[in-house]
Order: sequence, then C-alpha cells, then structure tokens
Amino acid sequence: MATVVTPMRKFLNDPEQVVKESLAGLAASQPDLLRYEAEAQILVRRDAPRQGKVALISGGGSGHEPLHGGFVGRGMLDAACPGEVFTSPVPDQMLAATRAVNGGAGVVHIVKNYTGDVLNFKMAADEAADDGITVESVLIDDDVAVQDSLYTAGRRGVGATVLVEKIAGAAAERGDNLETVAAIARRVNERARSFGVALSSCTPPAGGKPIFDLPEGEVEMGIGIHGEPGRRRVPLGSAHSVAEVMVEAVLSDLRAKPGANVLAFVNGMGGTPLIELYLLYHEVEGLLRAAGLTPARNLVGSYITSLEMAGGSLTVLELDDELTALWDAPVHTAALRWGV
Amino acid sequence: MATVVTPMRKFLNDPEQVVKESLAGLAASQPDLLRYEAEAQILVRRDAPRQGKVALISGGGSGHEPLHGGFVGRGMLDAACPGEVFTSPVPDQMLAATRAVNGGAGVVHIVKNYTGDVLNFKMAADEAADDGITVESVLIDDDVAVQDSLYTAGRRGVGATVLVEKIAGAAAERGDNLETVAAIARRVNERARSFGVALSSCTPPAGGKPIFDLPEGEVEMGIGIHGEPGRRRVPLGSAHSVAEVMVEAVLSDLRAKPGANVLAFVNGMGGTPLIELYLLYHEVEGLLRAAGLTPARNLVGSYITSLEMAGGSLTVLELDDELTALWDAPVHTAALRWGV
Amino acid sequence: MAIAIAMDAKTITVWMGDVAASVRAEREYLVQLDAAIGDGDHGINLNRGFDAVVRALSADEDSPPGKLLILSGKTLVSSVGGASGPLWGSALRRAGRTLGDAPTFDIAELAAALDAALAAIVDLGAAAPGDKTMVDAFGPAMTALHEAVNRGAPAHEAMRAAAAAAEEGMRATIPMQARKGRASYLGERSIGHQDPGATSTAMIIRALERTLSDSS
Amino acid sequence: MAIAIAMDAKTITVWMGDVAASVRAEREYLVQLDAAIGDGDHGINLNRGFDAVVRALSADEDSPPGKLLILSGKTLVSSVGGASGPLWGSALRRAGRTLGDAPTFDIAELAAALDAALAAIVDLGAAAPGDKTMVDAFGPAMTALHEAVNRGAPAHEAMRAAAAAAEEGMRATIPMQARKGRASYLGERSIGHQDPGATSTAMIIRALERTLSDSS
Ligand SMILES: Nc1ncnc2c1ncn2[C@@H]1O[C@H](COP(=O)(O)OP(=O)(O)O)[C@@H](O)[C@H]1O
Ligand SMILES: Nc1ncnc2c1ncn2[C@@H]1O[C@H](COP(=O)(O)OP(=O)(O)O)[C@@H](O)[C@H]1O
Ligand SMILES: [Mg+2]
Ligand SMILES: [Mg+2]
Ligand SMILES: [Mg+2]
Ligand SMILES: [Mg+2]
Repeated sequence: MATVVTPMRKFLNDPEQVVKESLAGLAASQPDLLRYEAEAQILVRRDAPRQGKVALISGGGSGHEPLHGGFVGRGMLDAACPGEVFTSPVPDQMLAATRAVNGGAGVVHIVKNYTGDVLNFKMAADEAADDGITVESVLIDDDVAVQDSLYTAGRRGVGATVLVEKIAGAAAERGDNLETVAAIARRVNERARSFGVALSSCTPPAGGKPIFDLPEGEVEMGIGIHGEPGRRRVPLGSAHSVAEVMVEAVLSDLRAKPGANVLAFVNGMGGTPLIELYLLYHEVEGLLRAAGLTPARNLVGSYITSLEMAGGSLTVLELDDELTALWDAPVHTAALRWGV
Repeated sequence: MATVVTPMRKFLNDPEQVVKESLAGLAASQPDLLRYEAEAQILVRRDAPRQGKVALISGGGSGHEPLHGGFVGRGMLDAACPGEVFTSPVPDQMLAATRAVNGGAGVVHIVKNYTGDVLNFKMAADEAADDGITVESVLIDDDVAVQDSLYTAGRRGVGATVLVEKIAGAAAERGDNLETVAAIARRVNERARSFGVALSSCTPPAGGKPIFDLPEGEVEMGIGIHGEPGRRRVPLGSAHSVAEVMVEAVLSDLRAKPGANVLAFVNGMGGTPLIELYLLYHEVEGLLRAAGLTPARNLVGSYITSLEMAGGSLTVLELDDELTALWDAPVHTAALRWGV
Repeated sequence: MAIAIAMDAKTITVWMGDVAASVRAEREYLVQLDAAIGDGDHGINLNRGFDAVVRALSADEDSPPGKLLILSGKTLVSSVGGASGPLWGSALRRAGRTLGDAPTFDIAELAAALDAALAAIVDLGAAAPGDKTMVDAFGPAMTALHEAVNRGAPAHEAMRAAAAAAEEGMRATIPMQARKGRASYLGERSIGHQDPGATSTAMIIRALERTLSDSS
Repeated sequence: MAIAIAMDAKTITVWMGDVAASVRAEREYLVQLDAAIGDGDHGINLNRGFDAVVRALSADEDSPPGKLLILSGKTLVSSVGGASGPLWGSALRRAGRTLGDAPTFDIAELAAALDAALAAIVDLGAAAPGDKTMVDAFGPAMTALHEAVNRGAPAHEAMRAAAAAAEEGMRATIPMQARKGRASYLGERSIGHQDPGATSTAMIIRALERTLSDSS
C-alpha cells in the first residue's frame, strides 16, 4: 500500500492569520450569539458579563473546532480563548476573558490537561486573583490512552471537555454558585473516559507538513488532539474491531455501575464524514449494550477535532439524574443547540 | 467479525453494508426522532403519517450525509430514501416512503436533478398515483457550474436542496396545502444558486479507489456532489481568490435585487474542517457585502457532502419575508435544530 | 449450415446468467469508465442488478420467456438505481410484453422485442444518437440485426452482426461529447472517454449472441 | 588573553537579537524535532516569541539589563503560549529580578541570574534531570559555568564551557524516555528523539556565549 502524504488541501490565506480569520468568520456568522475581541483574541458571549451568574471560560490551541469558540453562548461557555494552531493561548487572553465575563459570582477556568495549557491558565488565574476575581480551575484529563503516572504529564483532556462545558454551563445557567459549578464540572470529568484513533495525519498550516506519516491501512491508536503520535500503530481492522478496542479501553478504566445509564459521544477528528461516524456509533451502541450499559444519551459528530485528521474518538460518561437533566437543559451555541 | 485490512482511511466493515449500517447508527442515535425501516431501506419520521399534513420526502445516493436522513424530523422531511453510495435509490424505496408518510394531504417529492434520481422518482410517482396518492415532484437544479442547455442533463441539484427541505418543511408544518408547499419549494430553488470546489478526491467504499486524481496544489472547480470531475482544474489559490470565484459564479447567475437580503450557505464537502469553513465564510461574507447584498441569514457547516472529500460549496438564496420566516421556524432533525 | 432452433424460456435464463457473469467479470472496468466521466458506480450497479435477476429467475421455473423478461426488468428497476436501472429495467419489461405469453419465439419476434426495448430507453431517457449513451451501442445493433434478419441470416449469425455493431457503436462513443447523463456535466472533458453504459450494453448484446450460438 | 569587559544592557539586547536570529534560522529543525515527539510547533512558538522580544527591546532605550530581561520574559509569556512560553518567560523574568537595577553585571552575577532562571523553570514545570526536557540542557550548562567561574575563567571562556555542556546535555536527551510535557504521552516511543526544548535551550545559551565572545 503506497504511503499517501497529506498535502495542504486547505482553504487558506496567510498561514499566520488562519486563527484570526477563522474567528472573525465564526463571529460574523453568529452576531447575536457572540462577539470577537480581536485585540485580545477572545470570543465573548454577546450578553457578557451577566451579573450574578458564575461564568465559564475555556481555551486551548486552535485546530479543534468547534471547540471552544463554537460552544460560547447560552447554557455553555461565556468566553473562549483560542491560541495559535495546537498551541495553548497566552495568559493575557485568559485574563482578558476572565475580566470580560466576570459577573461577580466567580469564574470557572476549564483547562485541558496539557503542560502548556496548565501553565498559561495558572499564570492568568494568579493575575485574576490580583484583580480580586475568584477563579476555580477545573482540570480535564479523560484520555485513557495515557497512563496517569509519575512518568507522564498525566492524562490528556479530550472529549470530556465538550461534556463538561455543556453540563457545567447548564449548572451556571440555572444559578448554581461557583463551588457547585466547579464540583459538577469535576464530577463530569471524573465519570468520563475517552480513547481516540487516527486514520490519517493532519497538517498544521504554519508547518505545512503532515505532523506524522501514517501509511494507508494502518491506524494510530490512542492519539490526542494535537496530532501527537499515539501509543501504538496497528493494521486498520474493521470498524467493529476498532470499536471493540475503543469500548474496551474506555469501559475497563471507567468501571461504570452495571446497568448504568451512559452518554456515548462518538466524535470525528475533522476529516471523517458523518456516514462513518454513524456506522461507528452503530458498533459502539451495540457493544455498550452488550456490556450491560444503557446509552441513554448520545452525541455523534465532529466536536473536538485535529484539523482535517481522519479518525475518531469515543467518550463515555456515566450519567446520574442531575447530569442527565443538565445535559438536556437548553443550550444555544454555534455548534450545540437544543431546547431554544 | 474478521479483522480485514482496508486500504481506505475509513471506519468500515463490509463495503456492501456501509449504507445499511450507517442508517442503523443514525436511527439508534435518534430514537425519538425517526425510525429505520430496514426492509424498505428508508428513514421515516417517528410520528408519521401525520393526518392532514402535507408530507415531504427526498432521497438520493448515499455519501452526502447528513443529507437526507439527517434532515428527517419536525419542520423538515417526513422520510428519506438513501440509495447506495452515489447511486440514486430505487423506486420501491420512494414508493414505500410515500405510502408511509402520506397523511391524506399529498406528498412532495424533492428530487435533485440527476438522470438517475429523476427516472427512479418518476417511476415511484407513477406507482403512487395508482394508489391514489397525490404526488408533487419538485426538481432541484441550483448548480451554476453546469450550463442548463440542450447539451447537458441540466443543472445538478446541490446545496439548495438543504434550504428547500428546511423551508418547504416549515411551510408543511404550518399547514400549507400541497400546491403551496410545492410552490414555496420551487421558489427557493428558483432563487438559489450554488458553486462547489474540490481540494481532494473521495473514495467510494465499494470501489476502493479515489474517483479522480487531484494533484496537491490543484483545485477542481465546479464539482457536483458525486465526485464527478468539475468543469476545469486550476492551481489552488488563496481562500480569498477561491471565494471570489464562487461568489462571482453564483451572483452573476442569481442576479439578486440590489441590497437584497440573502442566506449565505458555506458548505463543507466532508473532509474540510470547521476552522477552514469559518475562514471561507469570512471571505464570502465580505464579498457579498461588497456586492451590495446583506447576508441576513447564514449556514456554515458540512450538510451536503461527498464522502470524505476536501472542499466546499457556496449557496446563496435571495430571501423575502416569507422565506426568512420559514427559515427561522422551529426545526428538529439530527443535523439542523433550533427553536425547539 | 447450422439449424436455427426455436428460442424459449431457457434462452432468457441462459442469456441473463451470461450477462450477470460478464458484468461481474468486467465490474472494475465499468467502474473505471464511469469514474472517468461519471461517478464510478456503473459496474457495481449492474453487478448488483443482474445478480438479483439471476436469483429471481432461478425462483421461476415455468413462466414463458416474455414473463421472464418482465420479471428481469422489474428486478433491475428494484435493485439497480442510478440511471441504468430504470433504463434497462424498462427496456426488458417492454421487450417481455412484446413477446407476450408465447412459449417460444423466433429471431423476427426477438428483433421486435429488442426494438421495443430500445424504444423504452429512448422514451424514458430521451437520448438521441450521438449523445454518448447506451443508445449509441443499442441503435447500431438493431440496424445490423434487422439487416441480417431481412437477408434471412440464421438467428445466431444475425445476432453476431448485432453484437459486432454494438461494439463498434460502443467504441464510437469515445470521441463524442456527452449530452445526457452525468457525463454531460463535464462538457468537452467528456470527449476521449468510452461511455460506460454503451459498454455494458454491448456486453449485454454480446451475451445474447453467445446464448444463441451455443443453442444452435 | 582577552580582557573581560563588564556586561550591560547592550549585552541583553545583542543576546536576544542573536537568539531571535538563530531560532528563526533553525525554526524548521525545531518544528521537525517537536513533530516527532510533540505537536510540531516549538520552532514556530519561539520564533514568534523572540521576534516579539526584539521588537519590545527596540522600544526600550535606557533601562538597565535586569529590567530588559524582565521585559523579555514578560514578552515571551505574552506571545509564545505552549509550555515553552511560561517556562522561558518566567526564567528570564526571574533572572532579571536577580540582576536588579544595576547598569552592569559581571560573570558571577550573570551566573547567579541564570541559576535563578533555571530555578524558575523547575519551580513551574517540576521537571527533574533525565525527564527529557530543557532542564537537561540548562542544568549541565550551569554546572559547567560555575566550575569555570570558580577557576577564574574569563566570562566568554566560562560561557563557552556552559554552551558546550548544554549541547552535550541536549544530545543526551536522545536516549531518554520523556516524563514531562507532550512527549511523555508517547511512553517508550519518545526514546531515540532529541528533545526540542533542550535543543532550543542549547541554542539560547550558545547565543549568549557568542554575545560575550564578540564583546570581549
Ligand atoms: N438519458 C439517458 N438516456 C440513455 N442512457 C443514459 C441516459 N443517461 C445516462 N445514460 C446511461 O447511463 C450510464 C450511467 O449509468 P450508471 O452509472 O449506472 O448511473 P448513474 O449515472 O446514475 O451513476 C451512462 O454511461 C449512459 O450510457
Ligand atoms: N514540565 C516541563 N518542564 C520543563 N520543560 C518542559 C516541561 N514540559 C515541556 N517542556 C519543554 O517544552 C518543550 C515543548 O515546548 P513547545 O513545543 O513550545 O510547547 P508545547 O509542548 O505546549 O507545544 C519540550 O521539548 C520540553 O523541553
Ligand atoms: Mg503546542
Ligand atoms: Mg450513480
Ligand atoms: Mg454512475
Ligand atoms: Mg510543541
């Protein structure tokens, strides 16, 4: 099988401007929902700050769209801080966002567990404290492909981030206080596990070259969302066999109660179309039921991506009544919308 | 299931089963919205038939997801008939769907203008007439890349299909009669134009090979949605220059009233991520305003695709107050949802 | 000289079996032809369709040839999709109706049935000669068939002339610019490629020629 | 033997200018190293950051060297992002605070400032020697620097020893398995690749050595 090197098949102007131009486009398409503060490079909910409401912000490298900007709006994030492609944002962005959304009830920082994100958010939180703004940082680390040990930077934050932003956002919207919103966010992270696979590499615009070479017919198992190579490379099997690996990896680590209701999130990495994601969901749903779990809720689509990478990830969240109600609560963002 | 090594970068089991398995997955993920009638291979709105409501069905080859199955639900389609990948469905499917959704007020067939779709829908409509079901067929042909002349099969139906299904679906939902719903559908098609470009080819699962070869750095201008080669191939320029070609092609043919409100639909072909689609929308929005039009509504995302093809299309619909109100009306489907 | 024997239901089942086999054998080739100027599914479509026809016929022992052709046509319509399904499906149905309930048919009746098949394709698809479609293989085949029948050639000889003409017509589609079907979207870029539908049509007629030759 | 002259604000601006130039020159190389075990942005991050530092310094004529280092560090924090931004940003800030407001500094004071820089990186990133990070280049450099200073070597000679040790430490990261940062996700697959951060760190120290040599 010939190795196909992914070329730059992109809608692109100046690679240095891709993030700014894309943010401007998102803002232009959602004028009622959010505003783009170009100077600070942040997306802010149109009606922020909302007095008395706990505010949620998140951020990270770009290239994962719709994460995070597509989740700014009612019932989810109050602001998003997009860094350069695959590079965490700088503290100035998180600080500007924290100030822009603070309604006096405190601000939750949803931080995916990557060294860069953690360090930059930490610096911003320290400075926000100097302003007298109370910040609760919630670390997302749901990726079972990484061993959580002294020998790694800890688990990466991946698919659970979307679920945390939705569910904690609903808690803030209904008026929960800072501690409660943060606690719910941590509970979602606590009860969620993810595992991702790549069927192709991806090409950061500024670099112009695929971040790794993946021959056709091979699959990279246990990838993150930054084109980091995974933990091992194996021949690509059937969707059923890939789903078996994903479900096994996630469930063996999640250890959900027998018969528990779960939310099954089948996510595309950016270059994999819906026809395949639904096919994959068909396999996942069957395997979850076979494992004695009930997929009471699901999300199928490309919500946390790696540019145009072909591949997908599975996130399973063990639900309880409160998390289910908060998931069902109305949300109105560019990428997730229901009930309103 | 045996672990087969596939040369394709796809989540796939038996290539002959991809459509059925994907439909089963969509149905499993949306149990409240629709049911999958595997025997007839159709997706039917859960609460169909709705007595007294004009019903809408559409169909076509698969590989364009979320079209059409993702648009079955409240305020849009009553049923979808998915054929094999890139192959129009057979009359049996359209007939079964027509019977399943007929609520006594007649059925609208939304037919994209491809010889195969037209012939198969025509045979189904004839048979439905034998059953005494009144069918109005609406032909969608918005693709300006094809000259509408005696020397072609006529313009292809592309992006406008999504807008017709949403807007005519809203008309049916509010209780309009068969003639009115069909007339509104035709008005949308009449006032919409589209143009698409491919940055890569795509690989039908059963064929296993890319449908055409597109070297890096080249773009296929004026493609359809079946991986048909376009009308010409040129070096890939900036997103701005591609947007200029798309907007020029669409507007010169649409001839909208100066200052008119338009709906700008920037669509991804399946393998192009949102970061690029928003960047492209940024260009398109500026060019439309520069042309003296007002992008009063927009839709940005991958809604009518060609498997994993990288690329995009622009559809511009000239709005009037009624079409705008019908676009804004509540819709609840797997792929489009708002107001409910 | 060979003694032309009367044709019957067996002729239809053998013919359809031969078509299914040759379409399966040429599936990739037809896909490549369609990928060049269409959407790359023609070989897959017909393979699916004629396999279904063979299954349907094997379940029908004792119907007359006309009924078997109608069954074959309906099966194609219900299993192929695309442009070629309704076109060849209607063609075989129309041919079957022309043969009626007679247990056998001679070469003149076969020619009349094939005339009806071609007419069905033209009625439905409105293709004219030179539009780069299956009609450009089917049309010349019928002209040659009638010429041979009129000069009293035996069935298999007449059909051999028809098959040769179909293949000539098939090759003649290469320089044509498509005016019907998907290939027409390509405009001048459709020139230089052989039409997949004309190709499969020539295969279908060649299969009939083999059927008659073997039974004579 | 060369006469070691006192170092001042000029030393900082020249050093940062040299770092910006060498990072720009090695941008692709650093990207490749990071693509192998990280996410391929290290060269782009530092290029963006040190270009910003040069712009910031050019707007500041008359601050003492300590203030210029603080400005450089703040600029890195505000422009780089990723892991390396806060790490090198805090390092330069801490080094600047150590130099205070003095208009000049000697090699002993420079060594103390660099000690503070390394301490800032360790405080923030908690990396231990052998974790396959920038610390594995910075640590050995400081050991060598102190050894040379203690034996009374002139500034540029001492710094040459530090730069050589940094490059040795950089190469020594190749067989290491990463325990910090993105590369740690790869587990054993991180073995056999040179750490990008250790590589850029060796470049930063080599740039300082050039700065001192040219000014001596
Ligand atoms: N209007 C028409 N009349 C006659 N034959 C046609 C017409 N349109 C298409 N065809 C034939 O159908 C063939 C394509 O069939 P197929 O690929 O199975 O369907 P589709 O084009 O829908 O994918 C063409 O090669 C052509 O010969
Ligand atoms: N905890 C840490 N302590 C010290 N250095 C670190 C740490 N984590 C990462 N690094 C350094 O940062 C480098 C990567 O920097 P960079 O690529 O710019 O950031 P990112 O990893 O966020 O993309 C690594 O090569 C490593 O030397
Ligand atoms: Mg990075
Ligand atoms: Mg087709
Ligand atoms: Mg075809
Ligand atoms: Mg990096």
